[in-house]
Amino acid sequence: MSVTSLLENYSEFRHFHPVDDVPHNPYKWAMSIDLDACSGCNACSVACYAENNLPVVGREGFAHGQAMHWMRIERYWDEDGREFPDQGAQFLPMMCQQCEAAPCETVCPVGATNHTPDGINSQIYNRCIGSRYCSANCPYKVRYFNWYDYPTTDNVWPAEMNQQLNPDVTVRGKGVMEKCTFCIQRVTVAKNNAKNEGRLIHDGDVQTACQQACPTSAISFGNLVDPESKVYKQWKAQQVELDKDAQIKDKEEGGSELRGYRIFEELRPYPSVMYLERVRESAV
Amino acid sequence: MHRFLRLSVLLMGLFAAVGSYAADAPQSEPMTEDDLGPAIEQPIEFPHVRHAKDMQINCMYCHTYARRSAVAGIPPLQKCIGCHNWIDSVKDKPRIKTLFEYWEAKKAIPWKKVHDLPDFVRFNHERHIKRFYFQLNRPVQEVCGYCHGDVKEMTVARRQKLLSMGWCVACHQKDHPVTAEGGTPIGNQAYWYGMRKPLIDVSGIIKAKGPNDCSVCHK
Amino acid sequence: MNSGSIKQLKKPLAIRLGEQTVLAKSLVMAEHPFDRRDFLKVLGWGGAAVALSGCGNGSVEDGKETVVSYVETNDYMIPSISVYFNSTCTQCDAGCSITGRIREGRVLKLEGNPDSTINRGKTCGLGQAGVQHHYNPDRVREPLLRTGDSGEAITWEKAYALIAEKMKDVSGEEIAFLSGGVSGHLKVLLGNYLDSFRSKNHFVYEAIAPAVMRAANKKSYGVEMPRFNISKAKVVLSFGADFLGAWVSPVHFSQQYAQFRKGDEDGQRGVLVQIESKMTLTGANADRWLVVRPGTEGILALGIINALGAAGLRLSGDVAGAVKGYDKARVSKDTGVSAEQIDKIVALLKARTPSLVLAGSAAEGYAHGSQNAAAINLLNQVLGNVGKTVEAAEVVPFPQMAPTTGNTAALKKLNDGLAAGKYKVLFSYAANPVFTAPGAMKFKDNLAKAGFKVVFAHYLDETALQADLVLPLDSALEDWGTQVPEYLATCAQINIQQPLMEKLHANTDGKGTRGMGDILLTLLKQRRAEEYKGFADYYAYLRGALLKNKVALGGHKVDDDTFWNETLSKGIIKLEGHVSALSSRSGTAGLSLPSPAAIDAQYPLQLIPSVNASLRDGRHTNQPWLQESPDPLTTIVWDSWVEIHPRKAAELGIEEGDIVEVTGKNGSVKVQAYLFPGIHPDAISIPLGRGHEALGRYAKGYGVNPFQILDAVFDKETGELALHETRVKVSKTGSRVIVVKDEGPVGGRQMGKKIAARLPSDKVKLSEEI
Amino acid sequence: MSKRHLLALFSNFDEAEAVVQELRAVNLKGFDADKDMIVKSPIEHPEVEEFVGDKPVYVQWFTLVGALTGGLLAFTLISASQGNFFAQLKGGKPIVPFPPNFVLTYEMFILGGVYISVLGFLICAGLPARRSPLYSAKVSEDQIGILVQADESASSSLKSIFTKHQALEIQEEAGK
Amino acid sequence: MNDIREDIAWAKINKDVLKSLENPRKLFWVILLIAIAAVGVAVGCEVYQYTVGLGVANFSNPHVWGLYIATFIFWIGMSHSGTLLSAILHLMHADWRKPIYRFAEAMTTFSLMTAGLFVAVHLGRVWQIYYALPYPNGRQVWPNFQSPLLWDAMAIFTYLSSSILFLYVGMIPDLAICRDNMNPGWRRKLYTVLALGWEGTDRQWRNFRVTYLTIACFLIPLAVSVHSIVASDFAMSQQPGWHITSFPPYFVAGALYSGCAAIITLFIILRYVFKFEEYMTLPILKKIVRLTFAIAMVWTYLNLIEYAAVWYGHDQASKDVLIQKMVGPYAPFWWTMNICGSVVPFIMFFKRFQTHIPVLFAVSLLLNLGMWLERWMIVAPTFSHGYYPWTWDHDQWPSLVQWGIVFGSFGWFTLLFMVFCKVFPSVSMYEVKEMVYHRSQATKKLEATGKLAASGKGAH
Repeated sequence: MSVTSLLENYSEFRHFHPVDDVPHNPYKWAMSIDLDACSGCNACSVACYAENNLPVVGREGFAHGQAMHWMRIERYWDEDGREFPDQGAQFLPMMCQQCEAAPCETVCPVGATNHTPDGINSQIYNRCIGSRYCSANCPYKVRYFNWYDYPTTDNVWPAEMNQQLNPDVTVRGKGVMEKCTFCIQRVTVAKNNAKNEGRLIHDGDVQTACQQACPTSAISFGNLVDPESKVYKQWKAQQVELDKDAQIKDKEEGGSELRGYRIFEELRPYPSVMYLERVRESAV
Repeated sequence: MHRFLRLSVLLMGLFAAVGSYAADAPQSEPMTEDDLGPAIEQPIEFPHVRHAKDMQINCMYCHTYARRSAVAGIPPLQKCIGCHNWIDSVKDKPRIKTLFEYWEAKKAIPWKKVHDLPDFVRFNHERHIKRFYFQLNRPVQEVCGYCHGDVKEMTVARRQKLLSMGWCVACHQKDHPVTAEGGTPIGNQAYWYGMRKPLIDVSGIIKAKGPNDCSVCHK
Repeated sequence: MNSGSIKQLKKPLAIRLGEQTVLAKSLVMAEHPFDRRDFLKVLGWGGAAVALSGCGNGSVEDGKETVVSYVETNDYMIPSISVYFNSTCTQCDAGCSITGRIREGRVLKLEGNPDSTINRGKTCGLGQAGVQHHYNPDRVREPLLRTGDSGEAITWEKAYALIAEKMKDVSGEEIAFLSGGVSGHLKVLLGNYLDSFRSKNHFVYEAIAPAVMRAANKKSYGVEMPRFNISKAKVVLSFGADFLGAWVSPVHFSQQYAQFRKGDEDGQRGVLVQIESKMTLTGANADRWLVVRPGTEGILALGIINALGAAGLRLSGDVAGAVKGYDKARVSKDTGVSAEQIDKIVALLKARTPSLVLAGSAAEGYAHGSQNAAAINLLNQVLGNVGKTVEAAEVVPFPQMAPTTGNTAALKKLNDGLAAGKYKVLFSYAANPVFTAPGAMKFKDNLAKAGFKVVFAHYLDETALQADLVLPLDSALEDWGTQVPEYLATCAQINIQQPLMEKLHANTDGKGTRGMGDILLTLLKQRRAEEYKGFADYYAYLRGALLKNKVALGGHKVDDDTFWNETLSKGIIKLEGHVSALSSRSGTAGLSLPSPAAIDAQYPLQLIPSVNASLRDGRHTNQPWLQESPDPLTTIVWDSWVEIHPRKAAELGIEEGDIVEVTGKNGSVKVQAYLFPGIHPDAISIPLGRGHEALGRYAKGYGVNPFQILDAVFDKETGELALHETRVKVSKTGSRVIVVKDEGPVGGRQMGKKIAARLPSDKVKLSEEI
Repeated sequence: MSKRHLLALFSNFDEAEAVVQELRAVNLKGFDADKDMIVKSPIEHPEVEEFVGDKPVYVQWFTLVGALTGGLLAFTLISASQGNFFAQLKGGKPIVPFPPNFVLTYEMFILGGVYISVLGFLICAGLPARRSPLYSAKVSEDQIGILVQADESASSSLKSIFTKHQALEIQEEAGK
Repeated sequence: MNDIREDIAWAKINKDVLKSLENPRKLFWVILLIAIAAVGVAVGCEVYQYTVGLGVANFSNPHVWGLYIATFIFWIGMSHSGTLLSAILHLMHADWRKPIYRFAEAMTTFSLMTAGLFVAVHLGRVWQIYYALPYPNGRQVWPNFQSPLLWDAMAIFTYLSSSILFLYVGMIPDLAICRDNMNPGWRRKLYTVLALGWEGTDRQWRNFRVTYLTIACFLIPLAVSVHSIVASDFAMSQQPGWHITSFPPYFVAGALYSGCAAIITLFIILRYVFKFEEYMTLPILKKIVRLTFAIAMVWTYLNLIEYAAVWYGHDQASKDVLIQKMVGPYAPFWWTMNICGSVVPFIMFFKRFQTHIPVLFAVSLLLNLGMWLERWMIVAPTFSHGYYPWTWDHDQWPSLVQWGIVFGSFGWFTLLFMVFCKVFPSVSMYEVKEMVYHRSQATKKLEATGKLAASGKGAH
């Protein structure tokens, strides 16, 4: 009885997270990306295409802004008006930030996107009716909509290429929103194995496709509530916390020695991806 | 005046009834528990009744992948032959003859899927077998029967359960014991799914619901 | 459910596969050598793809799909659980070891093999796209014979017979075998085949190989390919070496780069200074990117040496002599790099040791490329880096398997031979010269003069279209092989290439694809039947050959099967290689750098054909992931572009998206303009790899091919094609397009938002980070 | 004792009012002005209610009940469904968040109010109704009709009242 | 400039209005055919879009909404006029509403029906639209009640059904008139059924009055809530240019504004087509025009205050969006919108034009254009200039498919409205009777007290 259930669990249902003591137990998946290591080589992006059955939209589709790259590498130039970019460019891998207070989740009329108990912003493709409200409300614009029926569109997956598709990931038809899932299929498998062995997932048991490919190991992925995990340590060392909306170092005079920040923290979506600022040599 | 008041009370009652029905409907059992799927023609009319009932062969003897993989699997032809090579008494039966024809041609048998969930559903046999067979020590035919019905009474298997989402969910929201006497706890049950407290009943048995998070079953 | 996907990729993989997988099979293998491929059979477990049903609710549909189970199987082949096999990536020559994820007999994804010293579990985008090479719908599936203008599918038997017939009375002089870089047993077989005709005409051609550098290194250090320890260096001064993008072994260097940045040992972050005329991916990651007038890299190197001397570094007499006259004023004038900047670099090089100076293809693509490389290497020597950050690499102790590295000088030789009509039979493997040869060489016309042209091809590329006989090859994921990478990271190794799945285009009715090794073996049997009759196929040959050297390969304690299966499961044979010492003499001999040429009034701009990390020389352009993977610097996809510096563009009145005509002495191309700040204003750049007229549906008709308009200028010393030596002019055609790219109209500016943030290095303490 | 219907038509409200006043005052057997008299008019004329006599309207009770149940239903339904098995975390908000539920409660409050009001209107106004035995299309045009039912015996007195006030037309139900 | 004659015969009212239900003129068929053709275009576009995918509408990934949502809001806004005229003015006893409220209510209903279609047109998987409905189902899942879209759906459903009920209840006496005057045939049967046996008895009128008043009372907060909920689709989001506190009142004002403008348009058309000059008189038009002008000023104020608040506030992202609206690719539309919405209404300021039909017709169309652009300018610029600069796109010019469906929606509305006008009386007969009756009563009273000369004519 749902009314009974409501009454029984009322206090739980009125709980807020992530302000709660332990936001997710025992898992909260998070990332940290070292922009100083990222070389912008695009390997992560291609790996994501391979892992997650992303369609190739072709020249026309790309021209219309309909590309489906869950992971996109952005390249920024300095804006100080130099004639040559003699400090190089800055690369930023951008994918779904798996916000704790995700603006996309509340607005979906059918609840196709929810927060899982382990802190991933899940996208249930079959539930999606394509209102695209989530994308409209995403500050990072990392949600991608299937404008066409790519699986049946010519040359996206001709018969042979069909065989490459990952059976653990649904092939999305037209009219469905999709986005980076932190390779939830890999997490699920790792969880299954861990359960079989009567333990929790250890750090390193699960790697996302982008992390696995990244030649400079700029991407770390792991469990934020596991004190043994690299991600936990990195977040802690950088004093980045899930429910903060600014970095202490930004408030200090002259900056500090910390590099961690999250994009658009001030909007308070509490993203789960921490970026480490790129470093520029001051001697040259 | 009283007439209208009576009418109002009646209306309110009606609304309350409709409301609580609607609110509770998702928690109730689906309407048809037994939904017999279509009869399916298989290349060989496999007699489950002979194997599972008469011979008392464990389901997982043939469907051996069930306890370690997401799919239960059809046994390789090799396995059928492995036994039937030694059972001379039935060798001239037409079904067995067909079986050997496939074997000799080294051709796989094109079985038809009987319990065919949509592609976007992730159902893991292993987890369910682990939970109910190994952990709770339920009999194997009962455990498989939760979803597959009473296969041991069938010749060609036929879908007996609804296998709709609501049907799955109805079971996931039941409180199942976490351990049974003699059963071994699987994993570190340090956490509970879906914002629900574990339930400890009078006899001290801890009970928990199935996971309720969409991405557990939807890929 | 790919149970254990990640767990198995870690350490237990080899053990698991070694003990259970392959060992279990080995019992049968002796009798049925083909069984190895049997269990890679595609299992029809439902549909190949999982689909979100287009309409409806996706209800339970019984009896529609078929489940095909194995006839026979091994215990470890469990439906819905992935198995992993190691093999070698052949997308480029770096020789990364890969682990293929296989489910129900289909290879789904390639990951890096963590045991490989080269890539240590990592891959690049190009490597990831390897599956698209395998599953490519445009692969050739049957031998094709030209009859007049059209082709006809024939059987392999017929094809072999035809070759035998054509080869019957040709002399070794009349045979030419063109190939890309080859190594391992394939090289051995190929050599033996040519040997059977006493032919020496093996032309090893790679369009964008670092051949000038090899020659320069040989001169400076005594070895062609030393090991560059980027991670140990505190300063890397790179003259156009795109080691993060497309240079030599990018995945390996990327890892080194990450360590170099973190300062793994002392927490001191390495500084990267990149000197080039057109920004490469590496340049974009540099702390200081210095734009230099095209071709003056050598002058700058000598100028730095001079300045180092002036700053107190002791220079030997000949070095001091060589750099005399390269004072800052002159160097600054010649190269466009300010004196102040040179001082900064000198100070940096002096303050932080060891450093590493790299000479890349951008510095070498000139008629004086060898000189430039020598000057840059000299800087390394002067700084005392040789032996520290430039080390001798280990060499695989099997010289017959050592890589035959490709170059462009070979193409010139072949082209000259073809022009002279010397060759009656031409074989071409892993090369596409019709596409990659400079237009000025007229290769296509010369090719027609060859009597009989056999092309071993995956796709009908431009060269295959000119062939008389096209023999379809297995993809790298279906074929057997061994490879020895040219650049060896920490130890000598032989890479094993093994099938990750059953052949996609099966050998039925004499059609289908075959492995290059198998083909060569068959051809060899036509010549030396006796010698090779013991080998049923290339697999047997390979197994035999490796087992013969079991002891040398480190398998002295185990029996043959165990050794073989372990080798397969590891995918790599690590060896004790021998190391030859680097020579320490400074290579000042013959060092003479020309002054920068005056600007040609007719063709004022230098054309830099840039090498894109994912498309390289264009052989992989038909892999749609690569086409759709944006160029890191411009974010352009599916098309070519010409990079022009905004200042130059303003002079010429060009805006982004203008279609401009780039005209050189040898033709012109029409291509969209992209204003790019990271290029010398006197240079323009067009990426290589696009502009195919054939190859397949994803490649044909996208972009332009700058190879077409290259002048046939060669390096004076090595005879290598000077890729950067073409001068062009640019004119507007009047038409415009919207450039198809990922970046928005604000062109990669952050608009005051904190998106990609950065800090100066004195504000961070990397040593305290995790 | 059979009752008979009479319908008289008048051209204006003043005369109709006079008739009604008279009918309420008259004491006829088998005729109760409160029950047996119906005034039909082409327009809504609040004065009619006054002179016809105190007849309360109950529609507003329906409205109240409808609106309250609507709101209540919405809130329970929504909260219960949010707290049912599919309790899913969304956007860092509680599973049963109040503001959105209040919005929907408000809408359902109105929906219930409007629906039940209309239902109440139909019930209270006796609609849909069968046509009364005597009806003239003139009533929907411009005349005021007064329909009475009374014992046969009273019909002549009624008629006389009507004629006295210049009834334009008097219709009489045919006797049985 | 004559107002309705107080001594007009009630029978004539019936006759005149019922005449509008007679067989239509040729012009009617011509317009109807054009409307059907427009609907045909939209259906064609929709079928194409349904089969191929939403890509044919030329959306891009950050720019996921376009004309569909803009036009959706436009039609929702349009619907507010009916409520304004019927409910608000009813409560205020403004009797001049009586000849015109019927078609205004019909407009409400039909524009809501049109708006509802856009929800479906806009969806990526419209065949799964039932996922968004709250009903107990076999999947045992409920929609997400936290989504403003669901509030929208709920509000629109409530509004639509309440409006239909309001329209219908208010029409029952007229349906009885139709029933009484129709020759036997399908129409008579229809009216007989719909009139529910209405006879105008005192009991019926008594309950009718209360019910009508009650629904009117409910409709006013409902109408306000509907458009503020539509506003909260935007205001509840986090996007720059949308996350603005003044959006709900701004939307409501905009809604009333566009509704009034549409009423002027339809007033003029109906007056001309059905020769309703005697009922839809110029003084009434003048009142609507003055009301429209007042609302235009309210809207202008809220519009300016929105800009001012954004400008004055510290949110750079919102400011950027505003600047981009002024000077970016959408600038022509944005400026047109502001001119149409805030400058053009000043024409109505001049007394001379307040009853000048051709001018007013043009003005009302311009106002509607302005209001339609307003919605587009709310939706589109935020997408092309959101928080994340990397995804700022070039203006996503809607494809012909989008234009076709938007165009067709006007045809659909016209079609519904024209059919309505031919089937149901578009002027409320009984209320006009009431109006002239009460006016004449008042005049009589004034005459009796001798105050007529002092107060001028008219008792309203």
